[in-house]
Amino acid sequence: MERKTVYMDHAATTPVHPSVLEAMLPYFSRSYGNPSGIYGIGQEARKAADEARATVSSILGCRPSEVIFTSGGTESDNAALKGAAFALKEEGNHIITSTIEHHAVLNTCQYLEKVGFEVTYLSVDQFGMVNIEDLEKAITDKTVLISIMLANNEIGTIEPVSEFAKSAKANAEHSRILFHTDAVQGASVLDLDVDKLGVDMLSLSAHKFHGPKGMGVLYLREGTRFIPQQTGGAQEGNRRAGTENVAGIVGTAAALRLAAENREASSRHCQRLRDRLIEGILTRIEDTYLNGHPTLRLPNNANISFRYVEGEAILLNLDLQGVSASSGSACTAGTEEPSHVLLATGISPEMAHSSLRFSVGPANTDDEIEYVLSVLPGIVERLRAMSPLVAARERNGGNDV
Amino acid sequence: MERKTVYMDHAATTPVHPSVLEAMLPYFSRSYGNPSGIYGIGQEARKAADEARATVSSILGCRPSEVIFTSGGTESDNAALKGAAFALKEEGNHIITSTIEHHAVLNTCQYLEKVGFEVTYLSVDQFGMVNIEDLEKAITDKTVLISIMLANNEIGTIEPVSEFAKSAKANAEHSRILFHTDAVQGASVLDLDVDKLGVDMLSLSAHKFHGPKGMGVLYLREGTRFIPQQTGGAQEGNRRAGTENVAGIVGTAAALRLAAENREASSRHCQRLRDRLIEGILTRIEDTYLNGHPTLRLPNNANISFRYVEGEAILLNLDLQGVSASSGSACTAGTEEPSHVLLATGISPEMAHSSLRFSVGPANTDDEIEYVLSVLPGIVERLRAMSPLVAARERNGGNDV
Amino acid sequence: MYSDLVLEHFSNPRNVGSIPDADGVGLIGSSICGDMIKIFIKVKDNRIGDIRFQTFGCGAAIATSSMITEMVKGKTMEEARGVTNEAVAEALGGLPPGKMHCSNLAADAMNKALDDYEGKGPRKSRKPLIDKGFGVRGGREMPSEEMKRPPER
Amino acid sequence: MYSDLVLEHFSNPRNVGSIPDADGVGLIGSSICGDMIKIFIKVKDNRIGDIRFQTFGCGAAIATSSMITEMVKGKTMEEARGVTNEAVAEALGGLPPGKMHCSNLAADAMNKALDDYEGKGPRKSRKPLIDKGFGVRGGREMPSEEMKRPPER
Ligand SMILES: Cc1ncc(COP(=O)(O)O)c(C=O)c1O
Ligand SMILES: Cc1ncc(COP(=O)(O)O)c(C=O)c1O
Repeated sequence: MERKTVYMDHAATTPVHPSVLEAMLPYFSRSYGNPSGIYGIGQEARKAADEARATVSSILGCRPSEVIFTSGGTESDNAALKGAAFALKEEGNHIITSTIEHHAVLNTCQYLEKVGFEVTYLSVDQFGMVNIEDLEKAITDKTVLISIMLANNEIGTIEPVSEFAKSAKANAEHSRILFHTDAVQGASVLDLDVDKLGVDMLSLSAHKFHGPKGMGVLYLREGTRFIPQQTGGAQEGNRRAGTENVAGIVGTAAALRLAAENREASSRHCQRLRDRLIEGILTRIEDTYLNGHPTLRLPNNANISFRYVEGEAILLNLDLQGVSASSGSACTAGTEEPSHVLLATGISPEMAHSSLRFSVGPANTDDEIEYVLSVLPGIVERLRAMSPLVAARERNGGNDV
Repeated sequence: MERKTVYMDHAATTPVHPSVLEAMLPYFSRSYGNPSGIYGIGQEARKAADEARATVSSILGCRPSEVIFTSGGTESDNAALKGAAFALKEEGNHIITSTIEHHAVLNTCQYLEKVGFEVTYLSVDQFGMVNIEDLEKAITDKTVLISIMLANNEIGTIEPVSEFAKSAKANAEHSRILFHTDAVQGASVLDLDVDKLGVDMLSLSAHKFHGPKGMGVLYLREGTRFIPQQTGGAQEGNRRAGTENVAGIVGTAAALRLAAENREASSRHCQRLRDRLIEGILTRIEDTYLNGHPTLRLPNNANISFRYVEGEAILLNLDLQGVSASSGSACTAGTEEPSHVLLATGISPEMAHSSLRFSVGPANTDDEIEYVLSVLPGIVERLRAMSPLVAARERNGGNDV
Repeated sequence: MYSDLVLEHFSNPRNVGSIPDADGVGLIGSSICGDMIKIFIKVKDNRIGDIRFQTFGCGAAIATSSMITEMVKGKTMEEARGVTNEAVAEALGGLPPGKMHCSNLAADAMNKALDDYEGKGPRKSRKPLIDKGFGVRGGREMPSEEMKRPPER
Repeated sequence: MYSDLVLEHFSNPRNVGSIPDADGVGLIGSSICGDMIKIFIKVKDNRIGDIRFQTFGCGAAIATSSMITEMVKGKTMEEARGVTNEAVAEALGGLPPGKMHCSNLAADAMNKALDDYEGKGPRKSRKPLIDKGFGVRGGREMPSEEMKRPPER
């Protein structure tokens, strides 16, 4: 008997779409040339990479030369922050970001703090929203760079990045503050037009939108001062050295085009399933709470705290029943700290530890939602039966274990 | 009629071996999980990545935890140099390298010079060899890092890295100098045992040994001080953040195993063909000269200067006849400067511009060598017929155009 | 990630529950790891008679809790003290590296129960016994009303 | 990389060769780019009668040399001077960006030939006419003996 599997961790990664893989295949063993080669298969590779760049640029609403292919969202975030900060350090050493950014941004900001930059980490409200007035107040005449994510990977909250960017540029005492957004989680559901967003830099990660792992995009607005962080050959317009991953570049473009074409239909589908899931959990299992914003959230994200039980224990049970989800962010699964994002929304460590993230995708079905809703209550019940916290609550309202 | 194609640019890149691609395929759309996920397909990915790491470590003769997967040779070189230099900058700010390194090393050294390091670039002899006495003399009590490549990508010269490493450590005034080697060109033909080499860090690039583009390896000896250059999640033992490119990692390991298994046979095969090619050219075409070392060279590398004609013009003609080779290094094909490596061996810019690199691979045949030798003389003759340099030589020995 | 034995103990934990008239109760917890283990013992003839646990925690926390109850049942006090966190992990066929420090605390909880029985700890105290207190990091303890509302359609 | 027209001129260059009794000779070269273009003209009735070139250089250098000889043949001196490097590149359907500066010097060589004819340049000089001299960077001009030896078996 085949084990039933229901994949609901699309925020962690997605399968490469078969048509994307098909687009990539010729560039492994057939048109395998180095794009720097002047001969046939080199030029085939060059042409494929150029076309991919044009595709990506048309979806971002920018020029092909403003698209840099990287090895992932993490590299894009690192390159954007360090590349801009080091380029502008004579102008000022102040950076603004938020407390709910991905570690690729947060840890890079911490690195920059060690080498002489000052970073303001804006706090968020209970829904994970950055406050525009906080942002405006944080700007000083030393501010050179702001990085606020387009949508959060854990709780799904969508930040009004275009408003932030507009306001930041209007409020800048001096000429120009660069605005970067980590759009990694937004690619398959949000508009990525860089002019509408008003950003100077934007990061994407291909494996989050059915492209290959190990591929990312950094949009870098023309004229943006930038010091390349990976030096060597002249690839990517001298902004990112290294032999081009042609198959990966082709796959990234194919996946992004697919994402753009299916954006509305896929968002609608995901949101319908997601809402069924949330409503089902909140009504069928007591003491469950939705994390993040009730409406301004990624259509595919459901992050829920199951009071009195630890997230991983639920996850393991779900996996035994064939359901894949995550607790906190996959990236921090190596550590055991409660999610910094959930803590930033003000919930207790206990509630943060009790959280689960379901992120649905285009291939999920109503039946799968029903299946999850059918197994989840039993799991939670069984775990609560062994929780010292439930016993304590029964004794005296939960304040004394 | 199908066009004949003879690929002789294996130093630029190689086709992914069919068995390598096959090993990779499951990790795109089937076992596509994020290795951080605790559920089935996440753990499948984790297992595959762990096994790949074990494979690579067994070939390098090191521990799995000393293997870091990167996005390519360029990233490995960048990470090694910056990661070590920044970690050791309190101890000393002096770095030693050679003038014939790949740009991934040279440009990174130049970057480090801008941020306060001092770099000694050791010159080479006419064969491209670094002199061990020069190296010993260059060491000061501020020296913290030495980077000398295992084999040169343009002229194929093999450097006695293990001797350099041993001598450098013996000559170090203070406790310890880190030794890095860019082994990108050596993977399919040289022994990569890190203890025999005596190195602390070693860079590989998968697409140079029939693995995928966009994948590299950085060996980092346990205990080596290192500041991660890509920050974010806890992947790669906290030394290289970013969701793992599982398919790429699996492909890298499969390709490296294949390379190790076939190393001797492949080297013998390549050397035989390569020697036929060199001998054929030097005897059949007058005024041709072999660049690099006559014997201490990569078995697959033939770098030859064709006096009076420019390399690219020959290449283009070769391509029209279906032969793929390169002039200078593919990475610098974007620029028009004569190869820094050839100039470093002391030849004139004219002779550097007249050079061609043929790098053969396991799939090349005797017939292909014969084919190249059959078309090359005509091409060179035709181009020489239109060269102002030949006309000048005929008039007065070449000293006056 | 987890060995089969860990998963087996996780799926079918032994000796879950509490002992209302326990002779010793040990509680250990850490807000960093998000694990909390409470162990109840009944002592008879200087040996551990009955033993039960309650655990809020990840797979490793539950499995180690279950495992230690099996390991010490019927043992003398001294023998029980000899069972370390490492021994528990070993008996389970190992734990993932990330789980060795944080979620491998069952033996500590067990020792606290023994302390409690022997009168070394804050015995029968009605104060919470948590080491590195839960909820010490700021934050509202009770979820807000919005969190209970399903999304608007 | 190169347009079909560039490749066509490269493969079948027009007007290759020299004119022993040329009325004007122009030479331009750059050791950075590794290109050297020499243009010979015969003038008749203030028009370019015969024209030939010799080029050491890449595909773009050869194609632009060939193209300019076609473009200026039969033109007056003034008309010939009006043909710029950009016009040559355009007539070839464009050149790759990296080739626009370095290897697109045929019009300059042409202008030097006109200068030479009009007595502006170092006419009939026996000194090399190269702008940015070849071989100025240090280095042995003649290859060493080892370079001529096939590898040992
Ligand atoms: C918001 C966000 N930024 C950055 C990243 C990093 O992307 P990658 O792991 O592909 O490098 C991720 C995912 O891990 C993410 O969700
Ligand atoms: C010696 C050497 N080092 C480093 C590199 C860089 O590798 P990659 O382009 O795969 O990043 C190359 C090849 O380009 C090389 O030949």
